[in-house]
Amino acid sequence: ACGQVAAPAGPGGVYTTIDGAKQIDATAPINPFNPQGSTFVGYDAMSLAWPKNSLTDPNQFYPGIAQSWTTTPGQGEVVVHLRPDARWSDGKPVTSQDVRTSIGLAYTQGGSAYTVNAGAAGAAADIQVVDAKTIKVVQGANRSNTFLRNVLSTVVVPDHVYGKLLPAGFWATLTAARGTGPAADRAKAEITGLTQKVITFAPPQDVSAGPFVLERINPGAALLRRNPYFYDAAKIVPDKVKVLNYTGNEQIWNYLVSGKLDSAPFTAVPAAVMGRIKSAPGNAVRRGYSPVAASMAFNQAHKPYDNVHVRRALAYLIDRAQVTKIASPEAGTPSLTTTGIHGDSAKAWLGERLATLNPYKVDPAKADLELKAAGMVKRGGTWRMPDGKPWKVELHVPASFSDWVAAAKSITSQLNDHGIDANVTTSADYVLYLDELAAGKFDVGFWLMALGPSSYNIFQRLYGSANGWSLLAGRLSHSPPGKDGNWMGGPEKIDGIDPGELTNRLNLATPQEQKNIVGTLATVTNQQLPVIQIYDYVNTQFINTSRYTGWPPDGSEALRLPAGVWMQLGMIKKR
Amino acid sequence: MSVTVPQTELQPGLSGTRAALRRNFWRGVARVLRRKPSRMVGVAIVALFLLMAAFGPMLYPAHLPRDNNALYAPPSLAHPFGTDFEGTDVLALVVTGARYVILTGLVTAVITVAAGTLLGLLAGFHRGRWDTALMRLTDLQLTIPGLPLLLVLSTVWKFQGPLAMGLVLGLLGWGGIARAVRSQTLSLRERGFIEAARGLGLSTTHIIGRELLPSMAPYIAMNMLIAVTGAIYAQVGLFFLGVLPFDSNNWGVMLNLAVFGGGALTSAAALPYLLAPLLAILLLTLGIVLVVDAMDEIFNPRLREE
Amino acid sequence: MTTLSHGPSGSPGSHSSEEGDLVAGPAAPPPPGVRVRDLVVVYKTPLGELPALGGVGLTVDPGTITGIVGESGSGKSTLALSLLNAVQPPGRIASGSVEIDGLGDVVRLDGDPLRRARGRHLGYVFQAAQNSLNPLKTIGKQLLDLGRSHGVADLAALVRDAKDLLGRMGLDGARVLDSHQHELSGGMRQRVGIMLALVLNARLVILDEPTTALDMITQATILRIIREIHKERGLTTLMITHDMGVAAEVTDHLAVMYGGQVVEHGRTTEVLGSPAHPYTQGLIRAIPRLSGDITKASALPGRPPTLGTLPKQGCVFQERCPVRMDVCATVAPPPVTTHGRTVACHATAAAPPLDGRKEQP
Amino acid sequence: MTPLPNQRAPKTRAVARRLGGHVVRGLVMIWVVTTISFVIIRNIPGNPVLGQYEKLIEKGMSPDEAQRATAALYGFLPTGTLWEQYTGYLKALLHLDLGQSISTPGTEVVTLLASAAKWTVLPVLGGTLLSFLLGVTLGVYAGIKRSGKLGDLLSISGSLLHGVPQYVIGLLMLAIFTTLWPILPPGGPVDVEYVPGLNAGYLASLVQHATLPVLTYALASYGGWVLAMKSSVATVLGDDFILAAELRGLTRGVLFRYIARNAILPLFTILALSLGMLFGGAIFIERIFNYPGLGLLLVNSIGARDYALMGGTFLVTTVAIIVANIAADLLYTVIDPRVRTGGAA
Amino acid sequence: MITGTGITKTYKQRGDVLGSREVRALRGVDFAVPRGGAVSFIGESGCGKTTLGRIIAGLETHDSGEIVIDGTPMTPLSPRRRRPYFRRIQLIHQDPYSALNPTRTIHQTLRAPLELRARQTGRPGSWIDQRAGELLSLVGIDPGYVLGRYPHQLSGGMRQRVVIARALTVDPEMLVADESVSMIDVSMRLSILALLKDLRERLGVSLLFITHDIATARYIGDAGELYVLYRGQVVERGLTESVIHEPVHPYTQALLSAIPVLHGLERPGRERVVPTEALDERHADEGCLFARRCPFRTERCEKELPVLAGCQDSSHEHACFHPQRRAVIPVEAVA
Ligand SMILES: Nc1ncnc2c1ncn2[C@@H]1O[C@H](COP(=O)(O)OP(=O)(O)OP(=O)(O)O)[C@@H](O)[C@H]1O
Ligand SMILES: Nc1ncnc2c1ncn2[C@@H]1O[C@H](COP(=O)(O)OP(=O)(O)OP(=O)(O)O)[C@@H](O)[C@H]1O
Ligand SMILES: [Mg+2]
Ligand SMILES: [Mg+2]
Repeated sequence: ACGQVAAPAGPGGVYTTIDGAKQIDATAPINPFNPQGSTFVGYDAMSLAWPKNSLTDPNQFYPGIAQSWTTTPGQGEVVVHLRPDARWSDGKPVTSQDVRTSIGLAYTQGGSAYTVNAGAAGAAADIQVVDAKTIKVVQGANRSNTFLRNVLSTVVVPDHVYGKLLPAGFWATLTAARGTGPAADRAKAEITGLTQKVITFAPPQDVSAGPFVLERINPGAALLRRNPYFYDAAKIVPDKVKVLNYTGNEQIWNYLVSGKLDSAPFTAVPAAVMGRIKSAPGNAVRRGYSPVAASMAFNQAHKPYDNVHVRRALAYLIDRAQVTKIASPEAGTPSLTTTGIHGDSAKAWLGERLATLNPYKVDPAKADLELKAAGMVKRGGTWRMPDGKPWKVELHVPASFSDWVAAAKSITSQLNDHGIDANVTTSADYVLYLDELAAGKFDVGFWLMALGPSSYNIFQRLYGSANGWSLLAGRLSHSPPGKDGNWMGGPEKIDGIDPGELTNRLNLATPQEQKNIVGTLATVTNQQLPVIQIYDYVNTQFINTSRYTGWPPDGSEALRLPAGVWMQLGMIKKR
Repeated sequence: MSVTVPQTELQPGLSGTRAALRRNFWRGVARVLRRKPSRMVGVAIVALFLLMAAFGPMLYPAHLPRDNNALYAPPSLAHPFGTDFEGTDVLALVVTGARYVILTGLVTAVITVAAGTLLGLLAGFHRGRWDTALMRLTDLQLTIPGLPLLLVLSTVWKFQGPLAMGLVLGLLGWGGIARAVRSQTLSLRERGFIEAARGLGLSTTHIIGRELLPSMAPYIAMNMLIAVTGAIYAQVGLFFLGVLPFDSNNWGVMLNLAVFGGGALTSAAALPYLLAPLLAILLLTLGIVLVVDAMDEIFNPRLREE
Repeated sequence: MTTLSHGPSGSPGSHSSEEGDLVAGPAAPPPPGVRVRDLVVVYKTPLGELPALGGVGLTVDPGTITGIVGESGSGKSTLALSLLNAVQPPGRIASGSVEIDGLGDVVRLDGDPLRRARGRHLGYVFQAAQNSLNPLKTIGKQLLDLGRSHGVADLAALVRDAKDLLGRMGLDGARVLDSHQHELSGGMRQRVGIMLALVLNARLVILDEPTTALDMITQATILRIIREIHKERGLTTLMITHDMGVAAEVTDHLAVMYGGQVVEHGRTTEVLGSPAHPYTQGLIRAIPRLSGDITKASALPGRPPTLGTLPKQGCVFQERCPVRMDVCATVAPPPVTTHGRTVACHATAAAPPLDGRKEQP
Repeated sequence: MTPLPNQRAPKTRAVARRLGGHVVRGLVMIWVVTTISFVIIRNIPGNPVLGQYEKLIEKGMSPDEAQRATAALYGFLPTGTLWEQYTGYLKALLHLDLGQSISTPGTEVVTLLASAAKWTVLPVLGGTLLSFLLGVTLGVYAGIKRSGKLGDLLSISGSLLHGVPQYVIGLLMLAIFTTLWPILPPGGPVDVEYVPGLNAGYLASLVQHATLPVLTYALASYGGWVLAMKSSVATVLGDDFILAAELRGLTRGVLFRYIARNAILPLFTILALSLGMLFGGAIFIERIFNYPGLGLLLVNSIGARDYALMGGTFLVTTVAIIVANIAADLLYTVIDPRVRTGGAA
Repeated sequence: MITGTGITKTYKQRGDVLGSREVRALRGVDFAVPRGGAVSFIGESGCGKTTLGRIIAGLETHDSGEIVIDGTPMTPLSPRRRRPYFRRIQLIHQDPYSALNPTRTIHQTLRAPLELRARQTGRPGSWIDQRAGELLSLVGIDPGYVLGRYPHQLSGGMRQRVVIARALTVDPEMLVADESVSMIDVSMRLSILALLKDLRERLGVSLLFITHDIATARYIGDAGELYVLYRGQVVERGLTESVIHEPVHPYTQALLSAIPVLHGLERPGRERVVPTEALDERHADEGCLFARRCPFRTERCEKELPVLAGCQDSSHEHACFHPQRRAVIPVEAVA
């Protein structure tokens, strides 16, 4: 746009975007195993396949390096067929050996499918190269229904670059590590000992199987050029991709307002800024499902939040529509209920049952009743604790999340209107916030939840380690409030059911079973309100149609994927 | 031979009562201010902010009213600086937010000046080993980069409220004053009147409190004002960066919410929300600049008269 | 610093120049005379504009050394600066004229002509200890700055002249030119100041308290140098001091200032030997002396005037005067010149004149 | 009393001795600051791994992927008791080894610092020199025309700009030049499309991106220079040698040089000091303009609880200040002849 | 009342780029000031007059030698115990402006030591203001006029009187006047000198008068002793009139020769002595300290250090190998 020198690019042009998941660090190695690594998912970092943003099924994928895959029922074996024409940017073909090496490297990093803990749910037991383009991964005895997802998410790196990182006897060591006894422990140690070596490995240049390959990087941006060997090169339109760095959302807003970005990932945007973005030529918004919700979580070990009536009373007092309007008008919808599930997928999971759940519509009268039921007393227009001591709702949020700050302000204002003394306290940063939250320092704080599509992930946020349930060596245990990060401090059993137990079962359950469990947990959650779900996020992305067309439509399952994947799927066309 | 008393030196004089002195001082101050109208303006501005800090929150209900239908309303008669994200009057936010900011500034200034002056006086007056030790400490304080340290500290230490905030800012800021006061003390020490006081056997407290300090008063007062502004800016800046936890409204929080929450730099809607605290800071700066200009004359009896 | 080969200095005027090399050649113009007429200089103060010089009249004969003595605040420096039309703000010359031979009325000069007159025609020497030299530059560089500012074509010759002058004053010229100000002692700096005032052949030299900050022995040396250089170069010299002794040691003529007025002016020996103005008399009586009856010394009563305390009308000295008359409070005494001696005092005028004749200035 | 050229030889020795003293004191100071910062930094609450995990979740990554991406970080957390960590840190420091970054695992802190320092130096030097030149020039005017309208205007505006915090100026600049009148890029160091090196495109882009940070620096520090220069000029104007020079009939040009040179002398010391200070004080500007210098590095390292990086950034800032102090001191002995040869008279 | 023997003081100048440099300010000075007596120190700039004065007033410590006040040696006493002795000796500073605190009125300035005094002697509070008035009257100024004023509102002479009054608040037995009139206007100088003289006569305080102006020393201490200091050494000492009229040390003679002659009233002395070189601190410490500048030096002078001793043809002591009386001071001109 203004003041910029004309882009020195060919007919395909430069595609400018932002990688929301990382801050660009020009000194980081070009290595996808490095959390800061200078590789960009979907552009020069490829996985076997790309997850669809399904409402309920985590195992739906678009093909990536894997052209297709088959799985036995119960996901005991996954057979992956690689693209016959997949090649690295140096011209070498992508083979099963590359995948095997990548899996080997993944073992050094740990992870759900590739863990040396033989007993862990969903761990792979064997990796077999069937032929140059076919590879089979066998799941261990302790099955998980996310195994396929984990296998297909494998990031593939070239064996001829990374292979040397795996010592000669690596696979034998891996086998040994699956056993028990001192020899196995030694083998385990040997594998985890490789972790750092793999992370810090810095190849001299990018070798990519994706549509692009890294050309240059500086602290402000990374420049990728088209990979001529990419299997679907014909689908890839831009000659170059520029990934801009950012340190705050307001920078993305600025880029968007100046019409510079061809697409941008989800970004919280104030209404007024949205107006300006939309008014920039070519800018458009794509909205889709985003499996995240913001909630207000209670520490039930603190009085009076141990009392469900108090929590319900608060739920009756908060006008979620108003909060959403103030905090996240463009990227949020007020939560209908507190099912623990994002509104969109809740419909899919619960169907009719959703309507039967109490929506906690704003109702001060009911709130008063609930408060009275909890023994709270109202004096001089202000609610107090049952013993007459003052009651102050201290709502904690991290200062860096501006929408949460605004939401919390709005909530406290509403509570103040109803005679409940409330105010917002921020924490300096998110890391600190999490630390203090986990240490049980807060009564009430904001919490991210409803992380779909895996039903386990959804409820793990409510009935996982934050609420005392943890999986140790495949066995579920519960710690009392205040111990081992249990800051929610809810009861272990509610009306005879153990929500942690049920949540854990979601991992292994068949789809039908899952549906039942989800139903139970949603109901319990909505009644017990360990959190009050405030708004469900809407995946609001931005595109600019003045240089390219063919964007995924609203609600597309591809929306949460990087633009590099859209290109692979043949979506982005030259205008 | 008798002492000759020159007749002309005998003039009807005034009696040296304290009240008269004080009256003279204030009359002198008034005269200094009147000499340049800009100084009056400065005093008026500073007084306005002090009043705002003292009584501002009393002008409004404890919980500021909001208008759900006027989020980020543009400036109007009812809302001269518009409204914020919740529909609260921005002017009210500026007025009620002044207390936190100015209180911090004052606390910081008091600590900075008290610590700096005390240590500087001690070092300059006792020289020798005391001096060396204190000056090393001062060097250290001046060497440690302040803002970075504050950033780090803000995560370790919860600055709960303006007092704690002021304490920390004060502890990070006394070095400059200490060094300057020391060198002033060293030079004043050599002045005849300090030496005379020692020769007369006057106590150290008297010498420091009555002879040294008043001579440094303009300097200290000036530093105090500068420390106030410095603290206000540092604090507002930290809130703006979002590294300070907050639990109530103040200018820095407004800046932060306007820029990072409201997109004031990207769209004009939240601009008044951003500009109001910025204007408050500018105005306060102007006021203090103008007052500092008069400070030297106020404290110097020679410049005060006529 | 090397010795000056002279023995004890003689009485004024008794010097003869052994080394005649620096004596102005036959082509050199005669030394200029100075005629100050009704000079009023005012300073702007919070009380309004106050006169530091209240209508000074002074005639300096060419080729003389004239001393101007007076207490602090009597307007000596102001008068000296007026001769160069260089009264510093907040002061200004309100009226009057300063006629200098060869330059005309300097009060009317400004801009480049004024700048050129300074340094070339008028040399000014500052008090010693106050630094009149740029601390960052060597003396030599400052000399070159001076030369360039006045368009001297032959800078080498200028340097040569400077070295000669310094040598004449007992200094190692080359070494001094190569030094910074802080490397020189007070006496040396003062000599450098004199050199810079003279090196462009200025013929009227004004020295403002040239020895105040120096110790006794150095002061004696500098005074002798002033005397000798004055003689050798054929200058008109004005020396300002508050020390009657210093003035007496070197000057031919002496003007006594009080409260912005010249109250007495005449030959030094005469003014000292038979002071006519009560102020001069008091001043001389207040000097403790090395010989004679010490108890004869007595203080002048009252305190020296400042701009604010000067009487608005009448004689400036009236408040301290032992022979005050009624007329003194209302009428300012006009200066009366008798036999080359000017006195401004009603009492003296009324008393039997020192000499029969009277003449108006 | 007499000039002493023979004293110039021992002078270099004396300067060397003085430098030696400074260096020793500086090293002790560095050790103290290192220790203090170590203690503080290691007491910062917050778990970098958990923080990273939740941040990825917030960005929309699935919990499994986030888990995978952060698990590796555990290997980079410091281990051992605080004392062991401390002695280890000091030992490594002696070898100029600042350790490995946690947030960018496997990258040496030194590498990160070097790459960030580059970007801090550019605007700091540019901005400071710009403001110094401008401020000093106008300061001479303000000093000479002290009692005039222009002088008043210059000093009041100087005081105001000096008083207003950097971020206010930065925010206003950003609002004006990238939003209201978008002629400059809103952030970043240089457009990545250009091959780094001495080519026109790269340099132009470099200048474009640096303009706003440099201007903000310049504006924010300009006032200070005006004020300092003004008061320095006022002092020099009071010195007799200026009047003496005027009375010797020196031209206005020479007089101006006399005034300016003498007045600027003390400012050089401040200049050296402020250059050192700016290494740590660039935070606001770098944050506002997304300029990847040391300040931004520090902010990011705190956010990521990257202990090693935080310690490193802190150290660099401190060393810069100490070096600047020494430089200022030595500079003074070099440029001021009065100090150079020792006040003999 | 106070005697000193072998007082030495060496300053180490630090902070110099050239490292430390020693200045031997005093090199073994003996002196005695009798009760009610008047003693003057004269000498060139930098010869150590001020240093000696400050040591005597207890404001500076000396390196070696002994000071005895009223028979009590000071060296064994702790600084605390010394203080009451030295309080009897008050210094009058050279610069009456810096000697008064510009931020305090004269009343405040006088009150502080008087309050202390009242507390020590158990006098009532009303005594303080009364005494302040008395003292001001004693030094010849109108208390009513002066009390409420700040120092800058007074003339130099008045300020110096206030300084003297302040010194008198503690009823000192001795005043040390260090160049006390050099910054005061010519016309007022004498009145201050007269005041000091008068105080000595009326109150019996001893006077130590430090000056470079010998004529004022003569005025103040016509019956007292005169010490001539040169580079930290007493080179000549004797009754004031005797030293002035019959100087034997060439340095004393040079000092006296340098005094300007009031032509018209006086004629210069016949045998005026002009030193051959200016004072240089770096001159060798070997032999007679004045040798380098002395027109009468011999080889012996450059090797041996003469000590202060009496001599047969003079009534006073001197430190010179070639003592000779010379007529150097100006003589009264016959009218
Ligand atoms: N800048 C100024 N502003 C106001 N008044 C001034 C200024 N300079 C001089 N005066 C006044 O003018 C009068 C004459 O001053 P001037 O300096 O000429 O006296 P002087 O005889 O040289 O005194 P001194 O012996 O102290 O140098 C004094 O009363 C002084 O207060
Ligand atoms: N505090 C000090 N530090 C270092 N040297 C000093 C100090 N005080 C005095 N001196 C040196 O000691 C010597 C004697 O100084 P002193 O002040 O006693 O001389 P003085 O006779 O009073 O001189 P003046 O006539 O200039 O006042 C001088 O060379 C001086 O430089
Ligand atoms: Mg003068
Ligand atoms: Mg002295």
